Amino acid sequence: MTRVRDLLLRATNPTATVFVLLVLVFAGVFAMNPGFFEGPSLMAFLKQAAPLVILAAGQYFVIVSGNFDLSVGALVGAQVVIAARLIDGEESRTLPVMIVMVLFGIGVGLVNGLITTALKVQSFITTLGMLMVLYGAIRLWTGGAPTGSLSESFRVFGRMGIEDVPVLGQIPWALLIMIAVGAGSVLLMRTRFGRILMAAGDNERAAALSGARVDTARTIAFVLSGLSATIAGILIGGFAGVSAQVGDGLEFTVITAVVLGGVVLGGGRGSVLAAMAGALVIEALFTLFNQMALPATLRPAVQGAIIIAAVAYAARRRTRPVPTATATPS
Amino acid sequence: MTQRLHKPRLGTTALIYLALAGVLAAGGIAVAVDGGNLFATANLVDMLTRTSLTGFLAIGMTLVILCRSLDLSVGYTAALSSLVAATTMDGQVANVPLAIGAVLLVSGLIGAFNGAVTAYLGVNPFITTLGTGLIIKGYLDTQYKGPAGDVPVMFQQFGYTRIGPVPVSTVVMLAVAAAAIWFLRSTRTGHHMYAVGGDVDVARMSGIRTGRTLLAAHVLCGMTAGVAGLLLASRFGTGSATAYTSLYELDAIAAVVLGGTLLLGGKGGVAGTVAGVAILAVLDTVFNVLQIDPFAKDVLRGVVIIAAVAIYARRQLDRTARRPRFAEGRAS
Amino acid sequence: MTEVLSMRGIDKAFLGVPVLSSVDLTMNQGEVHALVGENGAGKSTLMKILAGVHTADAGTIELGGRAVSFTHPLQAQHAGVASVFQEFNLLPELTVAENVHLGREPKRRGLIDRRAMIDSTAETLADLGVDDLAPTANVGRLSVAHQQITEIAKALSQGADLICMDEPTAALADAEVELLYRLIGRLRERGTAVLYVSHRLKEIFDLCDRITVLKDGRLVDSVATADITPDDLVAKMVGRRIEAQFPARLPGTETGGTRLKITGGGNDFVDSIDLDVRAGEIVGLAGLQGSGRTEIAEAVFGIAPFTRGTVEVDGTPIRITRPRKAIGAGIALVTEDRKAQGLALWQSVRANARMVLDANARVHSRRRLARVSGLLASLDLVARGEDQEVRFLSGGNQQKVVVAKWLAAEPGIIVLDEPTRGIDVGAKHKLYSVVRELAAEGLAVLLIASELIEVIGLADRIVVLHDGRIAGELPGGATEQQVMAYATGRGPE
Amino acid sequence: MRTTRIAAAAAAALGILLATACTTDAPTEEADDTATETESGDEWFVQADYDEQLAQRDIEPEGDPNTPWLQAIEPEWVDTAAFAQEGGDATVCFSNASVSNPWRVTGWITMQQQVAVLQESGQIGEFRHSDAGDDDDQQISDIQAFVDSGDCDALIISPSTTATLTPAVEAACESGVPVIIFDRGVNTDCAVTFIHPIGGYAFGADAAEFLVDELEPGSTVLALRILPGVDVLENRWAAAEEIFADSELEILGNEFTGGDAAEIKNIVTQYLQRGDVDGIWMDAGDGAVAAIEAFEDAGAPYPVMTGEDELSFMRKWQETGMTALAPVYSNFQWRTPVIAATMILAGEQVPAEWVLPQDPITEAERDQYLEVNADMPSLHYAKFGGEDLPGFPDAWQDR
Repeated sequence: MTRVRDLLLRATNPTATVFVLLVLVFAGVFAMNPGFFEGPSLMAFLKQAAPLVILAAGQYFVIVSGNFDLSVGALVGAQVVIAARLIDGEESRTLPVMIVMVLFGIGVGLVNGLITTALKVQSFITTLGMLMVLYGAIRLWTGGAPTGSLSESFRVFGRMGIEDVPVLGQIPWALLIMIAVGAGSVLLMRTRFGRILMAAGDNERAAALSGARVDTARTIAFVLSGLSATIAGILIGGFAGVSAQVGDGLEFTVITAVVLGGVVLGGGRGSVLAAMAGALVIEALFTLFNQMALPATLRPAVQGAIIIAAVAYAARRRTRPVPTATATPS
Repeated sequence: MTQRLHKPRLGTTALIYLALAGVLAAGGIAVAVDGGNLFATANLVDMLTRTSLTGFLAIGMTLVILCRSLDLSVGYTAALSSLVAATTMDGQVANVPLAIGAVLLVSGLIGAFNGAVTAYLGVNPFITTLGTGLIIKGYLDTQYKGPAGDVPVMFQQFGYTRIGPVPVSTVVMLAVAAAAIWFLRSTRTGHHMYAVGGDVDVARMSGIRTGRTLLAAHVLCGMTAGVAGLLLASRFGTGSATAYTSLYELDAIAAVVLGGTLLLGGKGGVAGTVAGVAILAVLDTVFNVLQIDPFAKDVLRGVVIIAAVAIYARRQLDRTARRPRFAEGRAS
Repeated sequence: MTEVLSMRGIDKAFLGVPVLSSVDLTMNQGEVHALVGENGAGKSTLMKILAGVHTADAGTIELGGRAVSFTHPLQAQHAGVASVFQEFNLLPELTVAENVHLGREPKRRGLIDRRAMIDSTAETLADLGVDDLAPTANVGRLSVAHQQITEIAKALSQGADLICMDEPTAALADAEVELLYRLIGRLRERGTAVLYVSHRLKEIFDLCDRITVLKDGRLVDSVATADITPDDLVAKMVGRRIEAQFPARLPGTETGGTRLKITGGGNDFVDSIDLDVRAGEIVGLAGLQGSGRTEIAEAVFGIAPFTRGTVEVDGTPIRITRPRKAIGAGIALVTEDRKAQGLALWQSVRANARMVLDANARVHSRRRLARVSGLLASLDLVARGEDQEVRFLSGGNQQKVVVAKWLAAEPGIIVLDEPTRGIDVGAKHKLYSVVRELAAEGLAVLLIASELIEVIGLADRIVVLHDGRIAGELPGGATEQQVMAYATGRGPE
Repeated sequence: MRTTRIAAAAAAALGILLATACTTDAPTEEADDTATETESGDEWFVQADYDEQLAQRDIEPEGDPNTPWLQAIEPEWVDTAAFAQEGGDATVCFSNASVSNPWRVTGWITMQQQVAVLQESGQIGEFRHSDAGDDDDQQISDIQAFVDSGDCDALIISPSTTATLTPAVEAACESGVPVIIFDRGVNTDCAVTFIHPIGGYAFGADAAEFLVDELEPGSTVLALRILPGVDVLENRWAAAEEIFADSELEILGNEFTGGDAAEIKNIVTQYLQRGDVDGIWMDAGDGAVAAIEAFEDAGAPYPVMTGEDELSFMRKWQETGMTALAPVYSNFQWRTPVIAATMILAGEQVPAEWVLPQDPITEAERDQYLEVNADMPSLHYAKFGGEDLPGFPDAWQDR
């Protein structure tokens, strides 16, 4: 009896929903085009999905601790433009510039985190402001359109891979980086830091009274988000080169992905693995649209409807809270 | 018993109008140093004109934010409304009332959808309205390949006519703002919005139908977005599907929080929002007059918004302290 | 006199634990009726059933002769029962008048009639004899007493014939209590019945016409105030056999050196606190609600630190300004409200039990982590597994998780604030033995409980607080009368 | 609810009431019916315009081929004596739609360099500009602000969207200031001159015809587009559709990419995974390199491709030796409006519709253009036409 209930509970649990959804979307893709699951095309899909998955991991840390990060799209764009301008095609500059990018990503995350925690500005506003600042500042710096170019070695991570692998063809570096980031994130959530982050998002007061440095943990979450945007920037820049529109609107896509993964806005609930799966669902959905030859203009509408439906489904058990007080005597 | 009623809320609102005066003064000086005059009629007209569009959107946004909700779909609603208006009017003056009715109906329904999904399905408003925005975008992109419809010259006056230096659209915006202030003060539904945003449990325990109140706020927010769409149509002379690319929703949210309304709901008001809108408009005009790089404007806006909210947050902190039994100095 | 309320044969059980059995309560118009009993006697539950917060399992409720049954507080309100709970149902950003009329604003031609709202609030306030509260004042800036008055005015404006007040004086200063007295007098004159839940004997005898005494969920007596003396009343409230309930001091428990010493401690809420707790000793902190018990715990733990005086831990003076510092100094605090302050409800048992270790590098160690499972087992935790989210646990098991999370850090000093609130009898007994074991292990235990019998049954020494100061100290096993004498400010008996 | 409705109704009523009584910035005459007719439909294809543009490609423009920004195709000269001014301190105002893409950034630099030359020579005094950030409403305000200030002796407008700016432009014309429109047009001919290259149909047709010529019948073509709803871009696709319809090419799909390289590479990769793609048609060159890389990464043979005269594409084209064409939406048109302004203020005749040449860059010309622009950044445009300006090349390099 309990076993049946357990199974039911697990299948309808928001975290599990995303994996069911993933299977469904992939089944749809398979039905349209069985060739999609051949090694090379699957690898290509994962290579292209990797940046969003990595961003989802970064965003997860911020959301699970009870905040938002709307600045990641602008940060990805900024990082690619910074890379192009500073490297300017010189191979020798690749590594130093990457270090600069990492520092910049950390810096942006730190500023987001400190403004949110120390100045008590809601993260929605902090990161919205940061979005505007980054968008404007990077264009001020480059005169409106990206200048310079990326070096070949910079592009290796997003574009190349281990070649001539049997069956799979190429194993993209991006996939390996995604797996590494994913594994790192899962492990990080199992560390003391991860548990504290989760507790802080769930019950800030209980965490603080247990001695947790809630503000520090939340700030680190923003830094991790900044780092994930940096990695995503390196991958996207590597994958496709520089263009003026890189990163536009990514923040909304990635928050959607994380929420689709069953992570609750407001914090304390959801797993990082599911958040990353949410990103895969989104990418797979785009692929499915493409396979179905759904008119390009109609896709946002279908995407919007699916998101609302998925979140409403996940939220259905949380609605209608019993208006009475606690069920325990006092 | 004849004390002024909103005296308690005057504090923050006064601060914002003070800030507006400060921005005007600083802008005036900067422009004067540059050899211009910020308060020349042309510049005043420009400032006032810039308030109307964001103004309409921000008024509705204030209502939903007061209820601790959010609407990220207003830009899309406005774009759709501009098309509904222009295609319904189709160049005929006789169709204007019908078009206004159609716009308010469509935009109200969009708001009702947002409100219902948020209030009754328990979906976070961020997700609801983001999704609604995408749905409208999909419809617009599929249905309209560009500007469509034709707004009769008579209705274009809404966007272009002025009374003295004051554009009609600004007058209407201020009238809607006044109506919203009155609505929040004098109708039960409006008044209950503060309660729903302040503490939904207290509101429920006081017999307020919280779901309906939230729904009403979203409907009104949709309708002000509809009015913004009417203004767009009157200024464009046609309906524009791509108007959503300007991210008006973020401007509106920025104006609302700049105006002192708490993003977490329950505190603030439309008077502050109008000042927030005005501050953004003054900044725009000053930047234009000073020929400052458009990208510098984005940077400064971001900084201004964060700084303003940080200041409000600081003021908010003092309020939460418990009352002391042994105040320092009084005790032995 | 007209009978306004008649409750008969009320039964209520939570999770199978009976809290009320066959309780009767009748009230007349204009009567101020005291509902007394120790914590856990069931008075709050009875009151919440009346207010529609809980629904009775059995029994009947009649209001003004009509049978009613509430499933929601709003139904009770409509039927004329209003409640003033300890946590206020007010919106701080609104004015007094707006709060009083929230949800029922007077209308004129479909619009809110602010004039009428203010006037009727002013009228209600004047009727209550309150002349220093403007209807247009912002509630967030009012004193606690004025907020309470606002609540009462709200109740009256709802047309309540019966107002329940739960410990209304708990958060009030003396002068403010006076005001409440006058207010209740006015209510009586108006014919409004008041159900008054309080621990303070003085108030009960000052204010109330009748007293209903509950003990262990059963009705003990219902008498006119004139027919009973304070001592008799206390005798009716107490009288459980202590030895049967509480485990004896464990053999080998030795009282060692002073681990916690507070000298002249004070802040905004408490003053002149001199207190020391030695290793192996259980010190009870008794006092009425609002007397400063929790505030001392919070000061020791660095939540609202002492601003005066000194604190020494194991002989070393230390300034504890944050919980982290307290934890680093080996202090643990089991907070009063475990849901708001103790647990991350959506996290697993394991995550919660590890929380203190995870959060503090200074107490974190592999050895301690390895002990967590054993600790949970030794507390007889009943859960489906350590992966179960704590929100699914019963109150008692939740509390065990909270205790485990603190014991995992192996503290030298543990402060327990209302550790048995809202938990079942089995879990209570387990916690009592745990407290004894902790003392035997050499911990200094500071125990706060509003259930006097717990303090008396467990503590080696009892420090009684009154109005933020120490009123007296009693040895363990003192009588409840002795404790109450200090706690109510009457001095030693 | 009722409140807002009443307010809006009142607004409309107020508008009607005040329409005659008050000052107004809007044109008071009836809107030009024929103009609205052509644009208010949902379809972007207008046969007459299409035919005209295709024909214009073969007409020899008047003027010196070395200064293409001064050439004009079949100009109808109009007299501007009414706007003639003494002295050289005229204030020229420019309402820019935005500098939100590299094409506009390049053109804006060129315009500023041209302005510097004219200021140096004393033909222009002050030059003011405003940037609307792609917001139509913002640009209407910008135009109104220029008109209201009364300081502008000439007003140059680069509209953000065609139809939506019509009323504002008409109002500007009525204020008496000579108005110069360039790039995208508006639905009114009240401007003194409207400067533009041949147009979107020609661009799209150049590209489509190239694909039809170079590909075997039955080949597959993928169309990559930036955004829906932008007229100049929609015209490009409308012309291409027209030509593809008469060909035996198979169109696999047309996808919106937002000009984002990553999106482009994604989409192309997906199409390649499903089957061969023999040709790529693009409505603008942004991200063209990413599309080519998708073929490289998938190990597929290079497609026959049309991009734009953006250098990154042209360099990749040269490097790979693929079969390609760079259609041009002449970037040098950014020089023309300021020159036109000085001509108008000097009372010289200008073409009413100043159609600039728009010749695609073929493989034969490619290397020559790349050589000239060797030091330019990759998001620069080959036909930017600023080589003779004094700021060359630094101004375009360090922007």
